[in-house]
Amino acid sequence: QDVTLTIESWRNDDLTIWQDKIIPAFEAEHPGIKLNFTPSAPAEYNAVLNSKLDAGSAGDIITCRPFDASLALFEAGHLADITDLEGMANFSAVAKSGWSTDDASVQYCVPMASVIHGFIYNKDAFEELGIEEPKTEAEFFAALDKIKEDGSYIPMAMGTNDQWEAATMGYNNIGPNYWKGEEGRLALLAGDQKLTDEAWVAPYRQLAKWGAYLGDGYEAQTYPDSQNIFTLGRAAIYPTGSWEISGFNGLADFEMGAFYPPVQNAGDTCYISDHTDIGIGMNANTPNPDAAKTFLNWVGSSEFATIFANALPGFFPLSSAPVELEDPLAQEFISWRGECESTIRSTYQVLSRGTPNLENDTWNASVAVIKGEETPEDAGKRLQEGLSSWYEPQQ
Amino acid sequence: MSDPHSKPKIRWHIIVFLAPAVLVYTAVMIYPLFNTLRLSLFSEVEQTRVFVGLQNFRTLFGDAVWSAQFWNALANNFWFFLIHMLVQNPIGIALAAILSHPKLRFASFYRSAIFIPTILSFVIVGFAWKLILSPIWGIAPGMLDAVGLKSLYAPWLGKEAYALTTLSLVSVWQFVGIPMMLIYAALLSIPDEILEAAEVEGITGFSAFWKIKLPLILPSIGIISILTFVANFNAFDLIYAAQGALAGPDFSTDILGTFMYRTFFGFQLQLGDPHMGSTIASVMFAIILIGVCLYLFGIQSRMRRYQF
Amino acid sequence: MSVARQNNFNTYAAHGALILYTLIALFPVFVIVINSFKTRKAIFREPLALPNSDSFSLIGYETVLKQGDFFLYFQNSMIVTVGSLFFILLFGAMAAFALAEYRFRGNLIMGLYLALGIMIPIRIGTVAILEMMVQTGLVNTLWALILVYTAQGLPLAVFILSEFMRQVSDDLKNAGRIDGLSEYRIFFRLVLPLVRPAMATVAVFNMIPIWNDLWFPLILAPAEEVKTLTLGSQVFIGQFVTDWNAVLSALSLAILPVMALYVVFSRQLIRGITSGAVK
Amino acid sequence: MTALTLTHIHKSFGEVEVLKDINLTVEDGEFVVFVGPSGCGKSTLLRVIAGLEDATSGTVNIGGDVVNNVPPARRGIAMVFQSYALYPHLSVRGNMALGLKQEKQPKSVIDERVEKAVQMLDLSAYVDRRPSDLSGGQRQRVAIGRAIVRDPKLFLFDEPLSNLDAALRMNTRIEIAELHRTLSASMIYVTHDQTEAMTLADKIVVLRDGQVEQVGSPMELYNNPANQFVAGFLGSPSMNFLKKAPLAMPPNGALGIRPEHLRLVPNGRIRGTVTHVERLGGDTNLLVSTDQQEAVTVRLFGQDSTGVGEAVELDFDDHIAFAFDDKMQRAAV
Amino acid sequence: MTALTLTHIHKSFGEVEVLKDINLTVEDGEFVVFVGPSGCGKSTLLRVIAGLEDATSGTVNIGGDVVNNVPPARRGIAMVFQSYALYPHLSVRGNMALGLKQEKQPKSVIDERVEKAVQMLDLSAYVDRRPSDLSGGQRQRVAIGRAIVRDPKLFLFDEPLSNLDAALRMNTRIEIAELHRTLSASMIYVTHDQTEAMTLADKIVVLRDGQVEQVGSPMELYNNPANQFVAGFLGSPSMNFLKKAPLAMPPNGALGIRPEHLRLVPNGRIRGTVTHVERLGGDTNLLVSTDQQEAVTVRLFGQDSTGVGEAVELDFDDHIAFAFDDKMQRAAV
Ligand SMILES: Nc1ncnc2c1ncn2[C@@H]1O[C@H](COP(=O)(O)OP(=O)(O)OP(=O)(O)O)[C@@H](O)[C@H]1O
Ligand SMILES: Nc1ncnc2c1ncn2[C@@H]1O[C@H](COP(=O)(O)OP(=O)(O)OP(=O)(O)O)[C@@H](O)[C@H]1O
Ligand SMILES: [Mg+2]
Ligand SMILES: [Mg+2]
Repeated sequence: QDVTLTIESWRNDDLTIWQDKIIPAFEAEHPGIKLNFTPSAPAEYNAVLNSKLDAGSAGDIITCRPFDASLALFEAGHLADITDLEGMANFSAVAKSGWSTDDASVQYCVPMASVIHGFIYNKDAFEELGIEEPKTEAEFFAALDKIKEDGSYIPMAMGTNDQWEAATMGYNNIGPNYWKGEEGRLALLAGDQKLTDEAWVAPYRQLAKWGAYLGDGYEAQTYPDSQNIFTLGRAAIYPTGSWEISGFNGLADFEMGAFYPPVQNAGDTCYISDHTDIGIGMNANTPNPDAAKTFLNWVGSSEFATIFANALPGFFPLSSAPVELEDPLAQEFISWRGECESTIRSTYQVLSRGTPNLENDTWNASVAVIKGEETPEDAGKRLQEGLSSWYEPQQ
Repeated sequence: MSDPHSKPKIRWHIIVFLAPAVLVYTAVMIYPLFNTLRLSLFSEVEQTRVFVGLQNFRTLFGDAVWSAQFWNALANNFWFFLIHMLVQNPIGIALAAILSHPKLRFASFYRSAIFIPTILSFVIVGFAWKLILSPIWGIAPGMLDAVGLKSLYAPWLGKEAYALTTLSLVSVWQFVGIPMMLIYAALLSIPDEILEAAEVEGITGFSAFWKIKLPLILPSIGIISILTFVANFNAFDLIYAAQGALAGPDFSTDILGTFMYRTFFGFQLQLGDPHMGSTIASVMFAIILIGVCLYLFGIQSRMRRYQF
Repeated sequence: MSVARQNNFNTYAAHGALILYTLIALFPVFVIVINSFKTRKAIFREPLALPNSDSFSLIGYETVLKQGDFFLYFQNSMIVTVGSLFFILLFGAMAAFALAEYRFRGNLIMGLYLALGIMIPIRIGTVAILEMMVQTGLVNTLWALILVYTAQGLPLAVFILSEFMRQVSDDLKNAGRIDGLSEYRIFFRLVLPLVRPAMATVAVFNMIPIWNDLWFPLILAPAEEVKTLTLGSQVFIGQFVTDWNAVLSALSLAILPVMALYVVFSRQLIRGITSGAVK
Repeated sequence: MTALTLTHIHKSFGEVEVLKDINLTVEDGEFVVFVGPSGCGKSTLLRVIAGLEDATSGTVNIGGDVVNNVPPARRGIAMVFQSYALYPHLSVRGNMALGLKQEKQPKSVIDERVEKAVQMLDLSAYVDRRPSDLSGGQRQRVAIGRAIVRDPKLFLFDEPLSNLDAALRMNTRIEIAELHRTLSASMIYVTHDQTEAMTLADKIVVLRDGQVEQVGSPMELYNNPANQFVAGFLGSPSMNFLKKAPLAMPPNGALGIRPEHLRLVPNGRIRGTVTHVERLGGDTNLLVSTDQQEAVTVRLFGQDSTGVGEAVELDFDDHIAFAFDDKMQRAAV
Repeated sequence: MTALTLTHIHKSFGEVEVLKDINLTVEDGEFVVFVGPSGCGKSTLLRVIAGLEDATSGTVNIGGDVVNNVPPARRGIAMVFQSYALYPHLSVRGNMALGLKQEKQPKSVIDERVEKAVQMLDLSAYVDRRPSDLSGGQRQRVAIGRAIVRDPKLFLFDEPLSNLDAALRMNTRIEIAELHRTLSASMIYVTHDQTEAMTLADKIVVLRDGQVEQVGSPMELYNNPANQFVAGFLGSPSMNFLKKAPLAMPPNGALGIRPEHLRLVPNGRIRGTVTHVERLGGDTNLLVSTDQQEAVTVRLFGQDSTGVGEAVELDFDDHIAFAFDDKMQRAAV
């Protein structure tokens, strides 16, 4: 008797990859277990999943958002404790941090992938204009100025309509260089630093300068608009994350390169956001716990890591097992792990638990700063006020 | 009305006629709704649900963060409603007035075409208008350019000052067919003889509209207004489809529906809070109920329905 | 055309205004449909141009049709929409008849109770609905959707239909009673056929939100074999958000069936509306 | 045997008492007409008899059985409605046959009865048409046919002719009278057209405000009305009531004289001036304003040359004038 | 001066020719009534005069001016509709004043004219009521008032009384006649009630199938109809037409005898049996089936005791019988 495991996910972009590569590979190895990948749109995933879990109709396997969203599910008893899963041994503590309880004692999702932030650029354009990959802030803005002056390319493709672009690809992309990655993030968590500190306001100050380099009407530009502008070759630089790689490879007919967020001064240590983004766990109420565990163990294996990483260049496996990547752009991104210090997005762990929600506020503040509607200082102050209103270590 | 049997007998057929609708409606709509609204009196503390009375309402109105969002959404919602009242309904009435002209040719074609946006889904409408208004794709700026008004163009959906108005107008575009149809029906029900009597007295064209037709369709306009009110204060989909659950930019398009949705189901890193969510839902329900009652007892009862 | 009565200028003005508004109404649909037949480059270069031999491309449709089983989705949507409409009309008409025809204690209260649903979005009851569907084992069946849509459509249906039912001649019903027809036969054989236009009105007004709904299919029936067309195309929109060929094709494919259904019903709709229901 | 007996029928709609203590007997084969002003309860009474409304109190006895709790279909009645109330989706034949099918009559019986009614009403050319394809008069005949096939003990008609035009109305009136003679069934007929009432009825029941004012044969009511209401209600042009009559009268009473009983005579007791003349060809009505400032109508047979403004003198035979007292009841002259 | 002259009026709706070459003159102050069977084009003709329809060809001349291209409001006419067509949202006063306001008359003129009409029609108690709060007869008076205030050269009435009940109809009929006398304006009145036609008209225009059959004063038409159609159309009960008459007649012709001209006499030339008796109180109609199997109606004044089934003998004066030839035209007896 076959059991069928249903997988809940927001990764509807990955539907074909699951159907064509991952599922056949698993099913070939584990006869008797069938997989059914049922993604929903990212924006609705949380609402849909919560409803289904509350009602008991959710699938056996659940793709986990990092940190609080999943923690809440675990605490509500929806995600099974899988601390003892053998495959768990393949992951580092940092990798696991996205899906363990605050005291790290219990693990409820297998880390699956992380994404690295950075900037993708149009190599042809850079060559045409004679620009080098910028290493420092100054070079970065010099490059932008040059592109702007030339006028044949929009310097940077980003819009503020969807809001999260500004926060995720802007603030959290360049921010770690200022708050020194994990050091600053943990200090903020502990209440030792405040969002009004220079380390946290400085990235806003950078963002405030970006507005001038974005395309006309960027205020109404959506994320897909940005993607299209860049892949149609109309923009030179695209602040982004590694997850775009697989999509862009098919769309862009020019060569792409990538650079990590420029540091303040030459020689500074660079910090990158290597964000634990996707985990995968087990519905506590699944009728097929054994099959589910079998599957999760397989997700922890290096075999899965290889399939996944190459099927989706840009989603980097978190397992400690070494993985050979074929895509040059993906190789570029992952190579930064050696050069720079890694951290995760500052707002994801713990800080977005209360009301007002720091993540939402950060979106909002990043947009406001880019548009020049709020000064970086005011933004910092507003966020700090919001955070301290409910987060005890900051009070 | 007619009871062929004797008084004390139970009229089973009434029960049979009502039962399916009442059962389905109660089980699948009313029970879940009230079950949900009930949540507004509870809160979750340490993974358990505890009764907190009106505490959630106090939070909603008392807590600065919550109340600011609430009043913002409410104010936006009123603006949304106002635009519908000021733009959608007059346009609907005007179109209906033109269409109801007895000798107009192609009337049925116009009628069907104008109703088409109403049958489209929010996903399509939101997406299509985002594309058209997008500065990137350039249809709207291009068209304005063609008539020499390029300077009027702005990335409306991205500007706080315009976004809500723009979306309201998109919504107007989508739904203008409904008031048009209802008014059209009302206009057709005005007897020809009354209009001819007016014509003999020299009341034609615009004065016929102002002096005869409009007063006679006032009750229909009243009903349309209240339907618009209910629909607008329940609205959610279009804003969500066009601007996402955060109703950007900077919550400038946030209306009660999106606020409730975001709170109830959570969003991105924000966790869903069914208790606060149903608190907002309860308030929405109250607002709509008050509006409907005001209409029913304040306006409807004073308005005459004319029997022709 | 009447000389003494009609003013040509007015006629032209009327047509002018209507044509203008018709263009506004159809423009977005037009833009989506024409661009779905163009290459990606052409979509961006000349969004308003009709596809020509150069820019014509069906790549979007190929992508969309290759993915997912659009025919199945369409069939599911059809079943759900038609099924829900059937129950809305049947149950709604029955209840409306009871309210319009019989005087009994609680008639008014019952009418108000049934109208309550017009005022609250059913969506906030999602969790409770889902729980119920889980308990009854209806999740991931089309029945779950049909039930929800039926409940959702009933209030307005009862409201509109009871207005109409009041207009059906008492004499006719009484003639039936004297001929020995049961109340049920009177309802089904005499009254229902006479309110057919009203039923069409209710059908159109309910059909649109049901066909276009995304939320309940997502929550109650997301499984592949019961996916509706709207949900199916939404997944595409998410999946190909950068692939505008596919997105526009998916949108076009989602628009066309509703338009077809609308054309089928529109005549009845007009008759229903203009026979004076919602005066 | 009596076809119908109503005993102490009361009917209220909520607070409003629409029928007040109605007692009435209809004999077998009798043609009874209910007349009365609009809203007096004629239709309601008919519906109570049919079982379409329940009486608030009182008993309805049809053909010897109390039928208060019997549904309309089993009361042995048939009803013809003002609006015809034909089933729009059925052919003429289907309309007639439905009630019989419902009673589970064998097909042969149904066919035979329908055929007979079709013959009787001269509808054979139309049996397969829908009601919407028939003229008003034809529809009315179908409605009557639908009643006939049920072979009822009692026919109930509610203003069956009021939707027909004048000429058709007269023909159909005569047809109904013939039908009554042929079928010799009991019939109750509601109308507010007094020509119909006078010409059809064996017995007229005059209702006012839910009460029976008088019951009797047409000529009885015409020649001997019980009160001023009945006197004024029947007859066209209606009876003249003089407050200031040339006769001894009850205080505050009125003297009733039918227009056709006034004669133009020299030295008549009533003097006046003609204010209006209506020449109908076959007869002529003079409106006369008396010297006492009362308006009276004089009906003259044939054509008359009296013109407006002429002074006339009128007289009448005392024995055909009616006196009414201040309570509008008949009084001795 | 003539109030209205119609010359060669034709009117077609698409293929259907509804009015065929109508020529007609209405003199100043004349009361003209259009009668004819339903669908003969009466309303259409009235609407052509009003300017609510355009004639396909022909000229409409009102008060000396050709008004074919003049909008209704400036033709100097006023129209009263069958359904009254009052503005439901306006009070009685508002209904009357609206047309004047539209003409931008000064307020004092409006008030004065409305006041006068209100007085004339005895509506003062109701000026502030809405039409829905008025009875049928009052509504009709308001509709007339609305016409009066416009002070038109020509009043047009389209079946203004057909929605009223019998008693009210008679009263309002008389009121309209008085109004005509008072205002001495020209009036055109459409009806299919021949009593109205006979009593109101100075001149009756009988229409059939869009053509004028005869024009003349009521008594002219009654006593001297041009053809069988007019003869049969006027008079109630309508004229008897005998194919087998006891007189020399045109081949295939008919002899027309009015019911009131038939007398019950011994040894009458027509023998028959009474098949039905209608006793109306003031007069009695006998339906007689002659020995030649023709049905004739006999109208007797007063009450008569002849019963159904009795054999009767009838006779008439030859000089008041009409002969019609096979084309239904009058012929010499
Ligand atoms: N269903 C009802 N509910 C309340 N009142 C009613 C109802 N039916 C009739 N009535 C009232 O009862 C009274 C008598 O009505 P009914 O229809 O019997 O009058 P009618 O004599 O038939 O009048 P008409 O000649 O106008 O037909 C009227 O005042 C009417 O308003
Ligand atoms: N707008 C129209 N379009 C087509 N045919 C019409 C129109 N108006 C009237 N007719 C036709 O013209 C003919 C005359 O109609 P009209 O209304 O003048 O008759 P009428 O004499 O007033 O009848 P009634 O006594 O029934 O009112 C009818 O056959 C009618 O069907
Ligand atoms: Mg009645
Ligand atoms: Mg007419």
